[in-house]
Amino acid sequence: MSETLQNRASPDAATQLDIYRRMIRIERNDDLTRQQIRRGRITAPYYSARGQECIPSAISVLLNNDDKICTIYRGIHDMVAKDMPLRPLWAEICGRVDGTCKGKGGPMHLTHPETGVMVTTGIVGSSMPIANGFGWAALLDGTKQVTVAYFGDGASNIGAFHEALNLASVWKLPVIFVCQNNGFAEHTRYENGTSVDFIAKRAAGYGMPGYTVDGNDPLDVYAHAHAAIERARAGEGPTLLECKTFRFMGHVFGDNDAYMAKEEKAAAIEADPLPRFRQKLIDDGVASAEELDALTARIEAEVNDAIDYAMACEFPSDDELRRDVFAEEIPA
Amino acid sequence: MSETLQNRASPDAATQLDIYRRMIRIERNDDLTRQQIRRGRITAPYYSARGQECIPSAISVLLNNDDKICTIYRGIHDMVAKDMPLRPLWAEICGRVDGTCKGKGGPMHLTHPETGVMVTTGIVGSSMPIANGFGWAALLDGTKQVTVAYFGDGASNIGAFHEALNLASVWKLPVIFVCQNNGFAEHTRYENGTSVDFIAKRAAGYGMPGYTVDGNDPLDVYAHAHAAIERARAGEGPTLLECKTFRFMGHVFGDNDAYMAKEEKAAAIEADPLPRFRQKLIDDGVASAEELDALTARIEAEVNDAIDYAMACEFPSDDELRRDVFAEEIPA
Amino acid sequence: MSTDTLEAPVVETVKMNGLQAINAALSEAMEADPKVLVLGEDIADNEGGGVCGVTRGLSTKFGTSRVRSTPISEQAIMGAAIGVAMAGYKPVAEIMLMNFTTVAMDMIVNHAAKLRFMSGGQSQVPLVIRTMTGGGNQTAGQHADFYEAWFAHTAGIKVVIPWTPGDMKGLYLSAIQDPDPVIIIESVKTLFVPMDTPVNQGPIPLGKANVVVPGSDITIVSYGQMMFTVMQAVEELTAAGVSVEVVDLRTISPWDKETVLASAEKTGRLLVVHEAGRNFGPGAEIAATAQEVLFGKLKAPVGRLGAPYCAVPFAKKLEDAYLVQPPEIVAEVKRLMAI
Amino acid sequence: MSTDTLEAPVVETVKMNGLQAINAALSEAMEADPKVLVLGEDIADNEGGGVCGVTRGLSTKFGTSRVRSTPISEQAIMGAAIGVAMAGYKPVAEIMLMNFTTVAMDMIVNHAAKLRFMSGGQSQVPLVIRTMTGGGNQTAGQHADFYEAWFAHTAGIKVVIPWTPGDMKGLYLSAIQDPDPVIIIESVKTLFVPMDTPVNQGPIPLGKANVVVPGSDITIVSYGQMMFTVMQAVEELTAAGVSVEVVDLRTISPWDKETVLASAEKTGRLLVVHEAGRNFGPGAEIAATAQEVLFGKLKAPVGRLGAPYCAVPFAKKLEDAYLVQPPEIVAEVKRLMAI
Ligand SMILES: Cc1ncc(C[n+]2csc(CCOP(=O)(O)OP(=O)(O)O)c2C)c(N)n1
Ligand SMILES: Cc1ncc(C[n+]2csc(CCOP(=O)(O)OP(=O)(O)O)c2C)c(N)n1
Ligand SMILES: [Mg+2]
Ligand SMILES: [Mg+2]
Repeated sequence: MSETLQNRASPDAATQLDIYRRMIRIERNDDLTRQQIRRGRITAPYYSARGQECIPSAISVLLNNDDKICTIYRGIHDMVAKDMPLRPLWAEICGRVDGTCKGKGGPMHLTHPETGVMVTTGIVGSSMPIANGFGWAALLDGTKQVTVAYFGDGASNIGAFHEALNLASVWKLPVIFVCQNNGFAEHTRYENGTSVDFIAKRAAGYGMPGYTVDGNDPLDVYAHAHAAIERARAGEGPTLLECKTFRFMGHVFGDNDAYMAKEEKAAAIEADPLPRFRQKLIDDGVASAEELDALTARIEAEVNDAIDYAMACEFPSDDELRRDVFAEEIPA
Repeated sequence: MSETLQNRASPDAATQLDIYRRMIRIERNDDLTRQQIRRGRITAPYYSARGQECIPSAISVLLNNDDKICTIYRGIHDMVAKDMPLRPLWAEICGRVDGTCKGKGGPMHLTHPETGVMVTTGIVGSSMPIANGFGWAALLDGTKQVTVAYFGDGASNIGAFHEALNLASVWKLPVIFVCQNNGFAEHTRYENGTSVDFIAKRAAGYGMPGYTVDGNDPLDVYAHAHAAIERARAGEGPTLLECKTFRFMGHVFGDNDAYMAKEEKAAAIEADPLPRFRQKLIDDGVASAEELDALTARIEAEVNDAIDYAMACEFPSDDELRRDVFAEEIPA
Repeated sequence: MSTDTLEAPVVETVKMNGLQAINAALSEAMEADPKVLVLGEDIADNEGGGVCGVTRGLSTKFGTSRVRSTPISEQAIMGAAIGVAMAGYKPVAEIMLMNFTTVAMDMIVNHAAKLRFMSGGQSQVPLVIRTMTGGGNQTAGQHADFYEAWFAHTAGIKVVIPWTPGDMKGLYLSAIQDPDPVIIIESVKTLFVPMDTPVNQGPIPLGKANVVVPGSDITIVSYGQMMFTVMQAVEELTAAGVSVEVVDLRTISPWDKETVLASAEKTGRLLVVHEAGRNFGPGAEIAATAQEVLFGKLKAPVGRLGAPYCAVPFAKKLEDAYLVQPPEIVAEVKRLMAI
Repeated sequence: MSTDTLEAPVVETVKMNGLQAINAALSEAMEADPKVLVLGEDIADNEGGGVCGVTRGLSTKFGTSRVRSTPISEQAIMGAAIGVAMAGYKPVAEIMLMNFTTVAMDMIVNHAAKLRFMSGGQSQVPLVIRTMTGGGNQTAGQHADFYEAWFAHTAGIKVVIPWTPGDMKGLYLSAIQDPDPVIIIESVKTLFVPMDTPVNQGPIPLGKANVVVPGSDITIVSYGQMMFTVMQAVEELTAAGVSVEVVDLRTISPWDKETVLASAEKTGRLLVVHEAGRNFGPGAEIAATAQEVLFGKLKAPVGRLGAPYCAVPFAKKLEDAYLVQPPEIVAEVKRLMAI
């Protein structure tokens, strides 16, 4: 488990509710995305993060709007947790000109600087070196902004991870490296690709703190993210957080999971963090079942509105191929 | 310092003498190389390893002829320690057709499979991923062959290092990763590029043993190399050895060392491992001063013979540009 | 469509797609030669036998020491493949998609392609790099590029882009036994489209183009999945009375100058069509060579069609506009023929 | 040689080499714009101010937070440069030698060049990549390649290869203020050869070629250190009574079609000479474009001279044979002119 965190911050009731709100927003958005794909209304590769909601939700409540994230193809949950508006998000997934990327990037390259969603990459590991650049900018600007680099367990075995963590540590950059360890890299089990039992242990090789976190426990993620973000804002440098979780829907939509043991998956789904956290909020009197149901309904309405909006948007004109290649439009 | 080695093997008198022989062979070859460059008889970038003789010498006495090494631009000492014949080596440095690479590769790409010198790369870090391939071949062939991948301290910060060590560990490859930590990467001090105090600590991130070794002490290098090679031959997998040393002649021939403190360099040269080891051999009665002088004379004669041989060789014909691109010669 | 050159006798065929063809090639090669190895991400059966199933069954049949799944470490994959090849094996190393070759370019370009030359012939790297790419599935900017021009410009590595399943099998059989590095770029479309394939397709020599359709008015040179588009255009052109000779290049480097130039000289017109970008693309080399060798012998300038100067877009509508379509080919042919 | 286009008035010049010119450009740019940053291996003064001293003095003058030495981590260098550029800075990131761009190709190609397009214009990457290369110093197979063709084929990044110190300064000043990624490839020779350079050389627009010598019999297009070789050949040709028009391309992508084609149309003959490999090289695009636009207007096929298909060899004798030499250019010109 590498290091154990000393003084653990814990979220107050309002913050816990905010974490839950983000988790539900992710879950509803994911569920309805898969529904739209099944209905053939969206045609695009989709990498569901169902099961991983806790991680970006408990982190995002600690981030300001101008804090930044760099994420990956499996990153829509990270964006939704960062409160990226759903209408332009959906318009993009639907390849419409009103999409955040005018339909040019699609789900794997969603970008929305206004909410701090700076880069979404389809290349394993590449969110990390770029996140360092935003960290450097924060130092130059003298702000207390932090940047979160999200990546997977498999990505911890590629060169970009190593170079990025080393540079971030030498330069004391305000970057938090968040590994969402769901136990699989496409179809490869963690231990068949990774030489260390806990990715967090690698932090020691970069002289930075590293923690293995229960990625399905919002309070554990919150406590560790709080420490990492404080450290970054204080100018003390980066932290590596390994958040252990599970992806319920396999690697990509349509994945038949042949490579994983049925029981393993069943057990994970059995331990679904969402209903568990919901029950905790009710038990602790943070919110009533009715209030939470109302919240869910509101969010579902928001997602459906975004879908309807997106489906009604125009497709981009072919001239878009000549735009945004360079600042100056390429002549026809 | 990361781990400390438990049972340390120590070389017998004959082996100590053999280590010394290789060190002197490296030192004489290096000295005469720089002399030839000063005299304008060789024109090529030259990366002297003066000061690093101990490392490959104490390792090579533990290697069989068919064990392999993959090294770097600063690697002639590794080859000389592996007993690569000097005539083809010099012919290559002189760009002659009788050179080991027909004059096509030069000092940065010297290759000599008969003595196990498989690859010499000019790209920082690239000796490591390729070394894994030879390790895999040894497993497939069922031999007990090992491969040593030599690299520098600066190379421990590049992606190839990370990917290679992770794969070697997951596949339990018979590869020994030997970092010759001379404290500088070109003009950059260790601590300005490297985020961890001891590179050997990174081994823990790959689930392999890692040791920081006194690279200027033949007995310390021998003990650790012995353990690593035994482990590899026993099929238990790779080891990372960080051998701390110093390069007396700067990065490349002509380097004015402006970036290092004069005292630092003076102190290192003061502690030159060669005379120290020579004195130890005499004190321990392993050999007399006369015997060691005679050895040095024999080696110097061997180097001079190689130089004369090389200078007398022909230059390659221009047709060589069409040869060895592919197995089949490219038509004129 | 038969994959044999015109002279060859018509042979018995079966319906097979690219996945099956490559799987058969790898299986036969491993069966016949114990030195043949396969490595890459998710390629063993425990990991599903490859993301598309190309390598399915191989690890079960030949063992996981010869068919190894790897971490997501393309530099380590290529490095291991290079080393094991230098040690006498014949590895087939998969880089899942062509855009991911960008993280392994040092190993491919500075090492695999150069070690034989830099070592004066002492080192041999009989390596096959498998990779896949191609537009049409809305995978957007980082998953569909054709970068064969980079590798064709790099001395020491051969570049193959098969179109039909039969060619895939035949070219793989040759590439695996080739003593030098070969990168085979698989077109996504071909992997899933069943086509008539010769029963027990044997090796097809590298560097030989295939005259798929004989014609007399104009020569169209293309390769990979773009051949599907070309064939559609040719149907329309034939109907319009234009006699098109279609040459499937198959090997991009070294390319079959003899066949291409002979055809262009015969028809007097040449159009090169590829999915790769038009600017500084593979078509430029073919056009530059043709204008030199056939100076004064061509009735029209050599035409080139390729992707516009931008990244591969996501929206289906944009992706369709990005990819060369049959009408563009028809129009370009008519322009070159001044009809 | 003046670096101004012919129309421009003759200006006062000083002797300066490439190192001094680039250093002056970086210094002036950093002075004028606090957003300009420099990063790379060994570039700060504590590390000697760059392996060749190009960045000497900058960290002392502007501080190590704006002028940062980095670990040997090209992916991390490019990543940091891309991120900081997206955050509104104007980084000049050094990749010491062109062969080392191979370890950063993902960052350059999949990210720097594509982020603006993939984000629908939300992301901007005003980044300059500095790198150096070129044969002539026996650095052999992994330290001297010209791979500009790769980047010219990649949409979204501009490619500049200056020859004279004056052009280096002027093109750097423009590239640093350009809103998009630009890779500037410095020729080793130019860095050390003092040449007449306009006093206070200002920005020179990207994408504009320079007619260095006017002529009427044939046009030679070249760039970078190969221009030295071309100028030697031109002397000889002039002495032999051949009137050569010499065009220094300066920007490879986007390249100055107007100037090149106008010159070729005027002289009726075109020869492209570069140090990069001839096969699938930059010359192919120029030749392919010329044969199309000037079909029937050229007196001879477009000629191309470039490196042979092999790695850069070590032995001086072989390196000389590998690099295009003046006699080859003279012979090719005479061949094209049939004299
Ligand atoms: C450099 C590179 N290699 C391979 C791939 C193909 N690929 C896409 S996702 C993936 C698995 C990544 O696993 P992990 O990092 O654990 O993230 P997860 O998908 O589990 O969230 C792979 C191999 C890629 N996109 N980039
Ligand atoms: C990928 C790459 N980047 C940069 C260089 C330039 N370079 C050559 S040697 C060197 C320093 C390497 O330092 P280290 O690894 O400590 O080895 P040493 O030279 O000290 O033996 C650098 C940066 C290179 N050859 N390859
Ligand atoms: Mg995973
Ligand atoms: Mg060093």
